[in-house]
Amino acid sequence: MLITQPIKLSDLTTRIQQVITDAFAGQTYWIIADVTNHSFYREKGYHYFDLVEKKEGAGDIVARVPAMAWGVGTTRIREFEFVTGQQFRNDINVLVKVAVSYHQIYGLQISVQDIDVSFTIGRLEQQKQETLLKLLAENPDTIQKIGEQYYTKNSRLPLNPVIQKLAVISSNNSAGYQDFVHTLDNNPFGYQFIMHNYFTAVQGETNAEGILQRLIDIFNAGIAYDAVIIIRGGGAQTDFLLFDTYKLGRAVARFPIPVITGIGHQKNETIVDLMAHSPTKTPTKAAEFIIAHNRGFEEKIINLQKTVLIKSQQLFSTHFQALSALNTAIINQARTMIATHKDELTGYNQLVVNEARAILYNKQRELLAVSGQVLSKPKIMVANRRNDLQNLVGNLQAFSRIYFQKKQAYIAHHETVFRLVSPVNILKRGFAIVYHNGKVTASPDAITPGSNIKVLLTDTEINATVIAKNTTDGTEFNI
Amino acid sequence: MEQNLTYEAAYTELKTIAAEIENESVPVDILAEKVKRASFLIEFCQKKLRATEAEVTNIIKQMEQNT
Amino acid sequence: MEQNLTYEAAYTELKTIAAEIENESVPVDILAEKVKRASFLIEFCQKKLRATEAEVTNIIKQMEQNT
Amino acid sequence: MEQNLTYEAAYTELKTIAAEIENESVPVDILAEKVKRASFLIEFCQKKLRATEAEVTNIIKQMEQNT
Amino acid sequence: MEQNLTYEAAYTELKTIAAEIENESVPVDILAEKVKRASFLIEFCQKKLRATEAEVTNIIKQMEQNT
Amino acid sequence: MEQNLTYEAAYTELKTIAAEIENESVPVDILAEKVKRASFLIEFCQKKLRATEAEVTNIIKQMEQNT
Amino acid sequence: MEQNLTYEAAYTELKTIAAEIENESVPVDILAEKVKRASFLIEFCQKKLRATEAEVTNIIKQMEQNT
Repeated sequence: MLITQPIKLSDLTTRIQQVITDAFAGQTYWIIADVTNHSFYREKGYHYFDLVEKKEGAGDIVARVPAMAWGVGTTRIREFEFVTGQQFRNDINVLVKVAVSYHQIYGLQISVQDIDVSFTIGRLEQQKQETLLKLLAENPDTIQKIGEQYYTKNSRLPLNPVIQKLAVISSNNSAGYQDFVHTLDNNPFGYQFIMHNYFTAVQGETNAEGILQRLIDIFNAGIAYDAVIIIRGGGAQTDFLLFDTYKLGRAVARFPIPVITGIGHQKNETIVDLMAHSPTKTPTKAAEFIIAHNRGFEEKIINLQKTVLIKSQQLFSTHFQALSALNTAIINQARTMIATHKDELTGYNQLVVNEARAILYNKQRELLAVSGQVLSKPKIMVANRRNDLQNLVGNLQAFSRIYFQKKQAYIAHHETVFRLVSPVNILKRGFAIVYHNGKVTASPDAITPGSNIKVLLTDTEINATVIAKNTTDGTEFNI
Repeated sequence: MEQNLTYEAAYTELKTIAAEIENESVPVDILAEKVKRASFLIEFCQKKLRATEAEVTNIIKQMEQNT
Repeated sequence: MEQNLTYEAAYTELKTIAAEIENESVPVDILAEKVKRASFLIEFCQKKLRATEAEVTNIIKQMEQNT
Repeated sequence: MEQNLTYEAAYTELKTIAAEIENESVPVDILAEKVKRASFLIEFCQKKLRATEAEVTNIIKQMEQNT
Repeated sequence: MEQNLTYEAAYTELKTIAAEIENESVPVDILAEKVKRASFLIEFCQKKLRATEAEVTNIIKQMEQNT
Repeated sequence: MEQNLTYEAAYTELKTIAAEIENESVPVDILAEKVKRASFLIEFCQKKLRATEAEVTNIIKQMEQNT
Repeated sequence: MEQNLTYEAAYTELKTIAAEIENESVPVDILAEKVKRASFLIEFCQKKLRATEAEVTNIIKQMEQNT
């Protein structure tokens, strides 16, 4: 048995301390680890916890180191909680800056110098986005995203004109609740509200179930609330994570009464805010929103009142004007009508006067024309007749002259003929007339030789006796 | 002279004698007689004509004076 | 003078006489008589015309005085 | 003067006479008579016209006083 | 004056008379009568108009006092 | 005053009368009567309007006191 | 009167009245009545905004008695 000279424990711890100090003094390390066994002593400002590394996929612990935070570390943690809204507690994954030291009593110690806010924010944000994606994927009927905006069944509910009957989910007597109630009660317009309180814890991720239950209670109450108000009562600006849970988000999205939130989150909106009907920043803001909404309604009503007033006054004015216009029109038209008729009468008067005179004048002219005709023509007629008579006398004279000339001519013609055939003329031409027994004869038969005949030649009478008688052929004078 | 002989009767008889002489062979023994008659008739007509003409001329002269 | 003789009738008779003389349908024996008749008719017509003229002139004078 | 003679009737008769005289269809025998009738009608019409004129003028005077 | 004569009736009659006189279809015989009638109608209408005018003016005065 | 006359009825009648007078379809004989009626209707309408206005003003006053 | 009048119903009625008055489809005869109704609705809403339900019912009863 090899027994070396025993040394005092303190010697050993001093040596351990010496080695560790030599190795780690003045050095810090950024490490990623999970927090377990956390406890916080508010009075001292000490955080005690273990940093563990778990095997990926499984839950097996690969490494574990006890850690603590105080002084600067505690300050940084407080800042972390404020900024991220994430409480420093078990089961959170953090990026911390640590220093390694050894204490002779408490042993190996890792003290937190700083904590990386953005690492955790990133992680939380990642979780939140995953939850939102899941909500969208699994509830396509009730939740949609258009652009950057989420639309849910709840957000699509119409708000009643007046929000007066309220179901309030909050933690009992929290500062936020007080603020909310105070703001409502002291509204400057004197609006009255009916508030039913549905108290529950609104911090700590596990209390999501509580809020869910209160929503169910509200639904089951069967009261026609105008809105459900979810407000978070003041205190530490930490632990909003329950409002980012899938369950609560889905419940709010599907709730049949408009949900108004006032969770008090200063930075990003929680999933509940995104799913709710009307998210506001704080309980006071939620109350102000409700008052403004009601005021909006009252203003609309007052506007309608004004419209009614102004319009009815305008109506009166219009009607008065119309009446006045009609009055004027009737007066003017009646006067115009009378004036027109007067003019027309005057016109007719003039017409009758002028035309009657014109008629008389025309008749006079006509009469003169006709009488002129009657008077001038007879003289011409008499003169014509006289001419006719004169012509006739002339004719008579001429005709008688011609008449006598013709008659003379006829007689002269006969005279000529008789002169030609007169025996005197025949004898003159050498012919002789033979008388036998005292008678003129043309026949030689009765005359025989020895007969006594008398021959007349021109103006001489010859008495003779016939000696001989011979016949001639008588062709001597044939022509 | 015949008492009631008119111009018209005389002139007709004259025209008949003229026609007879013109168309027929009047025996010489009555030719002279006929010619004698014709001569008488011609003279009668001429006298009547002249008398009438004188009368008519006279009347017409008066008419012209009146017109 | 004939009682009921009108100007128109007289004038017509005159024209007939003239025509008769013109176409020698008046025997010489009554020619003078016809011409005498014509003379009478002419005188009648002229008198009638003169009378009418005088009357018309008179009426017109009176009218002109009235006008 | 005829009792019931109107201006229109008188004027119509006058125009008929005037037309007859114009186309010389009035026998000379009644020409004077026609002219006499025309003279009467003209006088009648003128009297009537003058009377009407006087009456109208009178009425018009009254009308003008009323206007 | 006719008992039941209205302005409209009087005015219509007046227009008819005026038209008749205008196109000279009124015989001279009744011209004076027509002018007389027209004169009466014009006077009637004028009286009626004046009365109406007075009445209307009166009503209007009252209206203006009320307005 | 007519018992059941409404403003609307009165106003409609008034407009009808105005239109009638405007296009001169009102006989002169009843013009005065029509103007009288119009006068009555205008007065009626104005009274009614004033009454309504007073009533409305009263309501408004009450409302303003309540607000 | 209306026990169960809601804001919604009151607002809708009020809008209808305002629109009617705005486009002048309200006869003057019932304008006052309409304005009165509007006044009632506004008062109702305002009272209801400021009082609890029990109180409101009571107020409405009083309003109805006043009407």
